[in-house]
Amino acid sequence: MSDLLKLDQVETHIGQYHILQGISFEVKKGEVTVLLGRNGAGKTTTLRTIMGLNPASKGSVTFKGEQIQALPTYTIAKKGIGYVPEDQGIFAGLTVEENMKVAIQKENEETAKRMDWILELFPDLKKFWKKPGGYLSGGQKQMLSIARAYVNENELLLIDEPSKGLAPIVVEKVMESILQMKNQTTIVLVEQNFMMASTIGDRFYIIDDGRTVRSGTMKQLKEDEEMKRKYLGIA
Amino acid sequence: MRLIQGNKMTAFILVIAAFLILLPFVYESRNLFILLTQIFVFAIFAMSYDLLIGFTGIVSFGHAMFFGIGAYSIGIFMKKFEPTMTYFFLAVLSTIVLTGLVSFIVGLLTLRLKNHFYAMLTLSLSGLFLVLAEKWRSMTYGNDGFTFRVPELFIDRTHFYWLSLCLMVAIFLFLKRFTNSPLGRVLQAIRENEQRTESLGFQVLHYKIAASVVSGVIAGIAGILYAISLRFVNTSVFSMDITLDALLMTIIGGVGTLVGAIIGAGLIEFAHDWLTALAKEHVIFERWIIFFGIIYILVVMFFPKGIVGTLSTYPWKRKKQTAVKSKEKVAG
Amino acid sequence: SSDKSSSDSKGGTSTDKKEPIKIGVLASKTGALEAYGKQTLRGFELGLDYATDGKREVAGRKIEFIVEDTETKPEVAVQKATKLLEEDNVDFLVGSSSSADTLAVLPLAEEYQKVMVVEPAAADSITGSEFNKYIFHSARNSSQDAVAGAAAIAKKGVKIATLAPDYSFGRDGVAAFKEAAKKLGAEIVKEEYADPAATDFTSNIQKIIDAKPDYLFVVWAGANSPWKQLSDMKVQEKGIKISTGAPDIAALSTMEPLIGMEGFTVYYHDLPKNKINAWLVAEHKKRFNGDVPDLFTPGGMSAAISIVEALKKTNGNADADKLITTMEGMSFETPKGKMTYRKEDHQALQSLYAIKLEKKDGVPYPVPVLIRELTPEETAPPIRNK
Amino acid sequence: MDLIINLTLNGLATGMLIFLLAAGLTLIFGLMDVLNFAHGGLFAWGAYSGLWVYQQTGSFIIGIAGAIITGCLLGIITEKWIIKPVYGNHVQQILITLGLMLVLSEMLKVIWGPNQLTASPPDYLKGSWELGGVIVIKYRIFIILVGLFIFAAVQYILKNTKVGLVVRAGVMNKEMVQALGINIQKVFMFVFMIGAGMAALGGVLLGPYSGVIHAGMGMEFAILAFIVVVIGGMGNFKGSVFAAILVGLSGSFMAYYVPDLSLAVNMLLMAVVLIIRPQGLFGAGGVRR
Amino acid sequence: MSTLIETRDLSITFGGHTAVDSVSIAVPEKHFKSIIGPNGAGKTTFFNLLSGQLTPTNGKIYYRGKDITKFSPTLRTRTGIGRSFQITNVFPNLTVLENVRLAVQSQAGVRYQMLFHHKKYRVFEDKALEWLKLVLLDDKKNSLAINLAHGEKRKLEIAMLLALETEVLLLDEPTAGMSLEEVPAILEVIKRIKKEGNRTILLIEHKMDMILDLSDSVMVLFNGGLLANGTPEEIMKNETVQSAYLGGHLDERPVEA
Ligand SMILES: Nc1ncnc2c1ncn2[C@@H]1O[C@H](COP(=O)(O)OP(=O)(O)OP(=O)(O)O)[C@@H](O)[C@H]1O
Ligand SMILES: Nc1ncnc2c1ncn2[C@@H]1O[C@H](COP(=O)(O)OP(=O)(O)OP(=O)(O)O)[C@@H](O)[C@H]1O
Ligand SMILES: [Mg+2]
Ligand SMILES: [Mg+2]
Repeated sequence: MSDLLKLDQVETHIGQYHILQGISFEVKKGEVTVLLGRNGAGKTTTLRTIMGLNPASKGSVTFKGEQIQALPTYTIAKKGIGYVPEDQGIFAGLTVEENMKVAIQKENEETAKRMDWILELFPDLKKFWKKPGGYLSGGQKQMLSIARAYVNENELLLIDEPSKGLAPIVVEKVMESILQMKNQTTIVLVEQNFMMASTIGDRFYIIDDGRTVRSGTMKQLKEDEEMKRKYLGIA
Repeated sequence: MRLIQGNKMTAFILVIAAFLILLPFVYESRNLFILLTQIFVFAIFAMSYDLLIGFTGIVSFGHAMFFGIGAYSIGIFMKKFEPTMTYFFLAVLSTIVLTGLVSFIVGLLTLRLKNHFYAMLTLSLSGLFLVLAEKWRSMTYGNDGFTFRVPELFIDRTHFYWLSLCLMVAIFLFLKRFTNSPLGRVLQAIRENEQRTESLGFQVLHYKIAASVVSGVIAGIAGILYAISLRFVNTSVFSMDITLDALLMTIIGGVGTLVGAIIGAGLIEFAHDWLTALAKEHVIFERWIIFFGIIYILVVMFFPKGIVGTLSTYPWKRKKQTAVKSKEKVAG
Repeated sequence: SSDKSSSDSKGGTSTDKKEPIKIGVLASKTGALEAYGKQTLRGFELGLDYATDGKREVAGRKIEFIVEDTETKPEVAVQKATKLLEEDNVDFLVGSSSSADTLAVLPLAEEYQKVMVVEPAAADSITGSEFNKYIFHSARNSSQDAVAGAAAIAKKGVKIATLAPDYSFGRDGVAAFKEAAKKLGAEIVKEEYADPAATDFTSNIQKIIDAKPDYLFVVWAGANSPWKQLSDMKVQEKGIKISTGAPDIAALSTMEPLIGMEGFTVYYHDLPKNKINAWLVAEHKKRFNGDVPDLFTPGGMSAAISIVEALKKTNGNADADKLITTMEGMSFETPKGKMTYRKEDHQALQSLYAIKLEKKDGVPYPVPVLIRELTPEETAPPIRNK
Repeated sequence: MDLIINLTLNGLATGMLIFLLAAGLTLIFGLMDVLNFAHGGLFAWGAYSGLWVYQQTGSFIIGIAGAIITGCLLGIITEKWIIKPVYGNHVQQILITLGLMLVLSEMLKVIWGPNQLTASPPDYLKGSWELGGVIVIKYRIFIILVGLFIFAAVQYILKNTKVGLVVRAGVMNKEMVQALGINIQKVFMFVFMIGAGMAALGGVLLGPYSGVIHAGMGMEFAILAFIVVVIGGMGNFKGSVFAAILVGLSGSFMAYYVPDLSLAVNMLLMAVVLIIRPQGLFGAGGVRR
Repeated sequence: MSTLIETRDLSITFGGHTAVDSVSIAVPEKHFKSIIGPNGAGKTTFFNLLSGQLTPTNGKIYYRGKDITKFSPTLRTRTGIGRSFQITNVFPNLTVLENVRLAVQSQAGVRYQMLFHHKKYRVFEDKALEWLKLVLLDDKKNSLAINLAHGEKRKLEIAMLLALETEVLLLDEPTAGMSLEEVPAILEVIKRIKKEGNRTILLIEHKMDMILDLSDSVMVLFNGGLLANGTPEEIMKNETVQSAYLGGHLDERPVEA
């Protein structure tokens, strides 16, 4: 399998702060790669750097063999990278429908089909279709955010803590949906819910202090008590 | 750390103030003193505005309202009665009462409104004051305005210079203390997140009204000084231009800094003086207003947080951040 | 402004020949009244040259003048006036374009005891409630305008409606007009005031039409004007004759719809037929590449002439008290004929002109054509400074 | 009756004119949330450049086109150099656009001189019809028609394309819109350009309405435009039309029936509307974060 | 134990949609109650009603037997109901320390003091710092809140609530987005407060293990209505809860926990 996405010694500054200090990892096509690490380790910043929202100051980000670290965000997104941000990024004043409309890149049958699938996945969205996004409950916002990323045909999805605020049953649904998409869409997942991460993840990277410090297959991680304790605080 | 800086700033201001107090003994360009007096007056006005925009996060387009009340109070008292200190104090008193009352009512009426709507409502209220001043001609002589005499004490412009200077420093110190008081801190919290301030147990409207009243009264005092310095008042004291002046001075200096308001007032008045002087020497400066406009644009480009705001965040905070973590580091 | 001489500013005795006489001129070089300010300034300079035969010298003393821009803002006017008085030690003030600017400066003339010649601000209060003895008003005031306006149309039995902007200028103008018109036996049937910034005058015009006057007298200043709507609403077709003061050339061009109207004017370059005006027109064209003098150019010139004439009489003595006694009642020749500073209130009595707007070939705007000159006696306003 | 019709017709026309002046601002201020104090400068430039082209070519239509092009160009330049760095920051917007306003209106004087200029409509729009006691001014009817057309056109675009949504979304969360693959900079520039073009259109139509144009006209009408946008309910086109007509009609009727308040009518109207409906006539209530 | 908070028929409707539907509960003093339910069930809205952010369309709220339905959020906080927010809600451009200091100041009742410098109240700052230490955020005390990572903001949110020292704590998903490593620490804090035994706590969470661990009782909201109310064990046995909320096709417990 080839690397769909590759980060090589990426460093990122925000203002005068040096946040990422050497992030390197590869994402294989068709896999779910999980980024782990404690609060403030730099997981979100890593995803934002890939999206070009906090451009890398050093190192390279390669997507499908092309360096994208210097491109503007919208170009990166257009290349087929979807993003579910940590804070959901709902347009509070727009209705659910309008939120989706803004997200849709191409209006075609494919999209329509995916839309049906999404509404089946999250029936709540259909219920609040004409309501402003700002009125949604925390979990519903999370669903909408995920839905917006699902609606386009993306080769790569960056998902930042999807399970946050979701009821267990919905978490399950999201996991299922990710597994369903796996063949067309590669996924980079930041997740604190270890159950979820370990169930659907194929490969993991641990980020600490802005550096990738460990990596391996999910199986290895599950078995490595030492590593789990040290970096993830799970005993 | 910010605070130490703040204290340094205060000390610096006091030194400058001392220098300015002594200045008339060694130097006597009355024109300069008139210019400086003007700066002090507008600095007071701009500081009062800063309390709203910089500390409480309220943008008002009607601040001229209070300025005008002050200016007309003194003018009418001096014209209709006697230009004596007694009436002067009565005028000051009535300014305080009127501006306090008006800002209280305006606050009650308007402060529940959100940003733009609030700004426009204040604009309309001050517009109504303008119309009132225009229409109440027996009192105000309409937009031609009227001149009046001032008490003995203020006739000498050097005296008046000192008075304005002292008042400016006093008001600066007062506002500094006010904004740093527990109450002032709550104002800043309101600026940041009104709803959260509420749920912390602070009665937001009370605070906003307090800020509005303090700001209104101080603006009224600035209006008094302004009218005395001109010995003339007309409807222009209620005009949008006056509000814009306060706005510009505050923003150029840097909102939420107080000193910025003073610096902004100084910068605008000096630039104005300088550019109009240039206009007499070079033809291209005949349209000096263009250069004035360009100054505004450049300030935004090079001092995005205003002059004081930008300078005070730039050179001091050179801290190299290395993702300070107290947790034990793990070797790769 | 480079001159830092700090010798006795009250000096200027006739023996002191070296000391130049300084005149501080306040005018709007920017702001709403920029055009007026510039006319005054041109006129003033021409006036100095005319009165001194180009030597800029009187009784052996050089005459210098320093121009300051009031920006049409009272606070700036005060600041600039103080600078002129304090720093430049001027002997005279001249100005300014706006009434508010001027009123704000008047007390300074008194405080510093310098003669101030007011030009072209027109408010009645300059020689009325705000008068002090240092003030000489070379420009005509609103009352004179009004008297002239009345003289042009008011007769026994004539019904007149007025339309004016709703602020001091308009209100004063109408008040004065009313007084003058009534004196001539006319009846004022309607007084309308409009928002000076209005875009729509329908209701005012409607009310005027309903009042069925013989004449509509309009007092107006400023760019935003009702002329177009007056013609659109066919006021003249309804038998209401419109009358107003003819403005400067730029504004005349907006009065196309009013061709044929009778009114008055302060000045138009081919109206007064006299030697000085001929000189003014010729010289103005020469200096300013063919431009003709405009509404307030002769005013600036008159102000300068009156100062020079006064100095000639005092033999170069710029002492204010001396000047005041000299100037009170003084007559002097101007492009608008002979003017006289009235002793009581220092208002310059002067001619105004009853005119008719006509289309003239080769001129892109309606031209005021003389009907008759209104003599200074005729236009003399009431004395109001007591 | 004639009186009422006269007042209504003229109030309506004035309202439509105000709408035309405010339409651009509805996009720029209402939708994009840019406190553009230079808006008056834009319509003054529209008025001057349009008049100039009209005089050069003799065609009013080409004049209007000229104004719109000038407005669009100015819009592009302004967006690129002045507005772009200050999106989302009202304080900076106030300062920088006031600076721009000074530059724009002084430049007018540099190019066309400080004097007012006469602007009259083309012959086919001159004059008026008199039907009984009702006076119908041709140019005013023209204004009403243009106003309706602009309203319909913009409403169509906002309803049938994503542009309006994208702009609103962009104002709420610029990063997210970009992360969804939209070049928001370009969209903003486009909308700003259209807004400036519409301002210029308003300006060029204003000239013949009052008969004169002058460099100060920008500031004079900008406040009116702001009033309309705010009481209409920020960025709501229907609201803007409604508010503009309300301003026009109340001006017209107040001046007739309560002349003493006519100076205060706009301010009173705004105060009353905002006290009764703090979110503007057509504004939505506040939305929870 | 006496009843501290009681709701009677509490309802709120948003334009036809009833988000909270006649919920009547009574929470005794020093009780720990958890609220669960599907997304959009009305949990946060219920909190909003208790804390005064929203006014009910129907029903009453009592605090120590006193009707507080009409109280403003401010008043409720002063009365003794403090809350944290699900969507992080802090003062973005103030430092972390100042964020908490404001809460401490409010707790101390220093509200309209405008003549003394706020530094006069040194204790406030010290106290604020203590709270920050408690939630493991003291190393970030001088950062602006806006620059915090998500999990850090959550901790700040909790610190601000704790600093208010209110009788009642409403915690809306306090640990959402907090890292695995730090959840136990926060849990520890909550447990300790519980153990101190002078607070009444209402907790909204989706983490079942946490709920089972902490709660004295659990209530389940479903479509705005009160579906069940009982001991954790009872709730876990409830069929509807199992199928509509928990699902259970995949193992919902962390593998190792
Ligand atoms: N705009 C910013 N300015 C300064 N520091 C920042 C900024 N954004 C993030 N940081 C800092 O960078 C570090 C990494 O943040 P990031 O959001 O990437 O963490 P994270 O791994 O996603 O944490 P969490 O699990 O809490 O979401 C944190 O210490 C944070 O305080
Ligand atoms: N202001 C409002 N206007 C309209 N509907 C609203 C409003 N606030 C909440 N709602 C609706 O009420 C329902 C309950 O929302 P609430 O936020 O209480 O859910 P929740 O139980 O906290 O869910 P979650 O677990 O996802 O946070 C939701 O369907 C939401 O869309
Ligand atoms: Mg994160
Ligand atoms: Mg919730």
